[in-house]
Amino acid sequence: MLKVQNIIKDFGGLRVLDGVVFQVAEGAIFGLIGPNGAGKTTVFNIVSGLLQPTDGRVIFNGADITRLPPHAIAAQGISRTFQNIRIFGEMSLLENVLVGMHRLFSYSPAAMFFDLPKKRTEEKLLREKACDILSLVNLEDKADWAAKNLSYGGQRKLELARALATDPKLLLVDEPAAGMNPAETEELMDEIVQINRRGYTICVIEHDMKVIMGICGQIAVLNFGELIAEGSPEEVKRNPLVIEAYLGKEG
Amino acid sequence: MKLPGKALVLVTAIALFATASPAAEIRIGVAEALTGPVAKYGVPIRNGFALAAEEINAKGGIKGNKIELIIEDEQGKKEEAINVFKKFIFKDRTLAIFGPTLSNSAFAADPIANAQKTIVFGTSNTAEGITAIGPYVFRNSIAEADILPKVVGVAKKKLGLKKVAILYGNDDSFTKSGYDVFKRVVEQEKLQVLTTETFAKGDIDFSAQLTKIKNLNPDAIICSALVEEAANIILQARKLGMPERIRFIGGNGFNSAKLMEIAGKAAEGSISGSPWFLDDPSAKNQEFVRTYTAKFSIPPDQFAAQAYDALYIMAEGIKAAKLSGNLEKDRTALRNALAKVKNFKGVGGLFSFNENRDAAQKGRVLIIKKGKFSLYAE
Amino acid sequence: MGEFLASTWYTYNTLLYTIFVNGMLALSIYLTLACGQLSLGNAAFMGMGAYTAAILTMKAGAPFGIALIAGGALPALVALIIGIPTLRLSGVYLAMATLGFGEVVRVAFLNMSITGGSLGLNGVPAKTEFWHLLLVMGILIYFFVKLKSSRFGRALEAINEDETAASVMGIRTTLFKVWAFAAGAFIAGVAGGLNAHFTFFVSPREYGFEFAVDILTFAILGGTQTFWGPIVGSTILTLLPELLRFMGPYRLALNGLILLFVVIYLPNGIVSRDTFKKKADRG
Amino acid sequence: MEPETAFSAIGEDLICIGRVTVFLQQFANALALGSVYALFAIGFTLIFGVLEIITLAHGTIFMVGAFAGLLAVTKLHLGLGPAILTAMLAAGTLGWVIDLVAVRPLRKRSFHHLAPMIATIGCATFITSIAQGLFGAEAYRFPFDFVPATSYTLGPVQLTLLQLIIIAISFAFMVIIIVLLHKTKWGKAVRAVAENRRTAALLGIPVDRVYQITSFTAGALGGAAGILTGINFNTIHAFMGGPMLHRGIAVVILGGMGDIRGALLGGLILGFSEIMSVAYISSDFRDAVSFGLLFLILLLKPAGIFGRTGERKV
Repeated sequence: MLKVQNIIKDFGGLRVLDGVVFQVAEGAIFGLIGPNGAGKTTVFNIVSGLLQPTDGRVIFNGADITRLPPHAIAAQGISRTFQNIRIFGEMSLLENVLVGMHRLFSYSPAAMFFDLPKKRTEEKLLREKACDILSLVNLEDKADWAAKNLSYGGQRKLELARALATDPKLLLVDEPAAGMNPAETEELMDEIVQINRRGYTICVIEHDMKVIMGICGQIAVLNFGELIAEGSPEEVKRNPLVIEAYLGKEG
Repeated sequence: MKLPGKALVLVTAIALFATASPAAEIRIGVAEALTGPVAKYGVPIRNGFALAAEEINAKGGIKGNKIELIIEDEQGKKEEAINVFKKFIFKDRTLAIFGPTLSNSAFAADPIANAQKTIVFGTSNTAEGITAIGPYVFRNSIAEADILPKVVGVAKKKLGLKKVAILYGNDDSFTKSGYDVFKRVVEQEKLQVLTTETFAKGDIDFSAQLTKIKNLNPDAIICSALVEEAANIILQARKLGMPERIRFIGGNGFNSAKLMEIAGKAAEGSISGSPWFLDDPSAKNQEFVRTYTAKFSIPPDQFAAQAYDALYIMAEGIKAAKLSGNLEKDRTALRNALAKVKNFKGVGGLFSFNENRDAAQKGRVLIIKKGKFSLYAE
Repeated sequence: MGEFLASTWYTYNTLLYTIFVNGMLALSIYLTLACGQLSLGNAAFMGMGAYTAAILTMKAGAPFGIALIAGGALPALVALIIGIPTLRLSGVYLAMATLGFGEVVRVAFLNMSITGGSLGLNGVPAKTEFWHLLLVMGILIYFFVKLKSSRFGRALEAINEDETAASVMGIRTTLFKVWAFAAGAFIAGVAGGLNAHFTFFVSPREYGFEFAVDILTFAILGGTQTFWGPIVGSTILTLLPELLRFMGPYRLALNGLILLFVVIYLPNGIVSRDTFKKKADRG
Repeated sequence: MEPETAFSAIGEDLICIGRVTVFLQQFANALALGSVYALFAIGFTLIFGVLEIITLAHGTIFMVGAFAGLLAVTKLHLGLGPAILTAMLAAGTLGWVIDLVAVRPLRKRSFHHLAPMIATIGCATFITSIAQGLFGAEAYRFPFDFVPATSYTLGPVQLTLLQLIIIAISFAFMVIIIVLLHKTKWGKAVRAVAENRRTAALLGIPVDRVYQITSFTAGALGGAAGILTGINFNTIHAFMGGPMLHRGIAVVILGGMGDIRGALLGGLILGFSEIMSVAYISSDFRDAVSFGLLFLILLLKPAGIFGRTGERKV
């Protein structure tokens, strides 16, 4: 479904990514792991269109999406969350999800101004759907809270819900467990699996391999911008390069 | 610190104006720019009115009725001028209005006074078309068109001018109007124009224009500018090595003691024109200059002189009009009487209104000699 | 009593008109602020609208309504043209580009013959009636109310809060910024046309940098979290110099102090979200 | 009218010499004007770079510097050097007070990022109004021959002593500021805060003090520009800061917000474009050319000449 082909990215002379190649199969939960500073988030930024690669291509469902702007990539069906949570703090939870649904709306400015039936039915329908999505992450009872007032874990969940709201085919999840305690992490991993079962392909970044070992079918390991291993969790775990660069350090 | 004292005086002055209003007073509104950049014209105007009102009232007023000036700040903004005019017309119910300071504001505010049949008397509006707004609009400020032809004609004859350069402010209606007149006159006088240069309001550096002009070596520089800019232009020209042989010729804008204060010796020999000038030796003017300077500790300029004369002209009109106490009728009666004012002797010489209620006044050509304005030609 | 009311109305109606026009200008800049962009070109847009409408009614005898719409359309078109290259970039670049743009527009007014050069246009017919202002303001308020709860309003708010996140949600951020900028220009142009027809006079002097900053001050002082903020801010700042007349020459000093204290004590503006929340709590 | 006609009788060589002379004189004019713009803009850009605010009170500070210098000369009878120092001290103190009163209270809380800018507008309105109350709206000048009106003829070019002083002082201040920023402990602290205030605070840099010192320094530079302008151009009045602020903003944008080299170069570019457009295009279009140029440069380099565009922050 997603093919990342030989991505190279330089930041002012510094090579951050050096020929990264991997594939995400439809329906999978794919893990992208590596120590901090390995370039994982840069990969996401390139896939979601926030950064342009120096070289290489990103193919999604057979189409080259390498230099498309972020909104066009979103329209192709790729959505993401951010490592440092980036919800719209002043807006309500419901509005956050509705922003995620932006491209599902189609009514015109005229329909807005004159309050035409098309607008009203669309708003009604999608608001209901937004509530459904919020309930998926157990936030439906706080729908009209300002998002900034949510707990940290709540904000992570909201971000996940907002990403889902775009109705993506592929969901990029950036370090969902960062800053969470083990119990919360476990709950979140459960939710990711639930989401995956609903038919979403998921690509998840994590620096702590143990966290996602249990849920990923396939894992790629980045170190200093280079792909050092790819395979099933078991294979990766046994890879000496990985042990040396990464697991070894973790002890 | 001068601040508290001065503020106090001003506040009391305003309080006095606001409270002291017994029955038989003739209320006249004064709308001038008293704050903001335009205040440098508005404040002397206000002073001129205040001095004249004080003198008239000290002599027992007009037929025993004292003049009450209601002074409001219009900041040199058109909306503010409209607001102040409306306050005068509808709330303070003044007999007539003086102001506003700028022609721009006059174009906005005068139509309102005219529509309400209230006299509006401009003392500093020189733009073309002000009195065409309507029959209730008067002014004693003489337009550049009435003076500049004479100034240029005299200068050409006395100095034997052939080639001139023109420098003017192109974003100001006063200096632009002056330029338009200059351009016409220069064509009539068949002078060769080597170059026409412009500057903008607030400019302080004129070196580029002057370098260009200097290199073309004209006989004179015709300059339509307000006094601060004019003074700076003259000063910078001399600093750039422009010989004194090259004279500066200007209009009303030159007519202020500020010109010598800022340009100093560089201003010597500059030629301008105006009905009034500070050093006019006539007894009436010397008395005005003396009392004004004593009262406001700064010599009057043309704005102050024109305002001072304007109130006396208005007083002539009031004297001649039959006032009944009915404001609407009185305003019209005053309008008709004012239009008939003829041969009034003011500090700026003999004054009459012409059929368009504009000033019919003789301009005089002036030259700066030994740091003073003196008569170059009647 | 009736006479008193009439004279009060005639005394203060221009002030009231000015409050409405300034309110519209504040809303025009609010639209760009609402998606995180700072425009210093709204005074120039107002000027373009004022000139366009005045020229149409004076020289072409066009109906007032048509003149107003044209006065809004021209600046909107120009905004589209300059907005597309500048708004693709984020940050304060629009502010900078519009600053230069405003100056170019001013010089254009000065040097064109149809605008009367530095003398401006005088004798603009008195066409603006109070109901025109009420109607336009009513439409604007209705528009902003509708916008707030629509996909467009949410998109603008999202862009304002986090442009990157908004773009990942599939929002065409540049498109929205350009449209908001152009719609703001339209509003400013209409406000300019209305202003010209009750002040009878248009000149290039009035639409410079200082007024652009004034417009911005209206919006920021009032608060930019809701569209009520700019309206309240412009009303207060228009009234303040009139209310401070008793201060004489120092009224602008007091005006400045009040501005300073309001900003310090209400840094989010006079009207913020919390204002409404508190009211809701009490109610 | 073309210069050619004026010279046509004299011959081709002289035309050529005449042109070169005029060009050199205009070059000198531009240098003098540009260096004042640059000096003004440096303070402005310093505030933006370090405090991250656009201070619209900088024009007022400029005006206060000019008046402080004027009073120092007319009331205290100080010479040029002490007068410049007085102007800088007064303007610097004002810069510090504005920071204390208007900007500091807004620093710690979360607020609209333009709120401090509006607060500086409030300060500017207040100070300008007070200045007008004290001095009236009319223009003042320094005493005649306060700086000897000596002119130097460098080849065909005439430069006054004052122009030379202005160019020298402006460049000296710029060099001093750049050296201070790069060679001293405080300079490093200032740069660290400009880079990232949170990191700087973590490193133990007294951020608040850095802000105060920056505000003072920026004010002092604005004051220096004010007195030099006042001496050279002889029009000191309460509203002299307005046009300067307007141009200062253009300069800073041109050079890149917050970059000192940018302010220097931007100031010179604006000075040159103003002078040269008058000299070789038309004075009618001076402002259109200058600001049109600004507009164009921004289209090509949106962050200004030295501005960091970089990648979008993610």
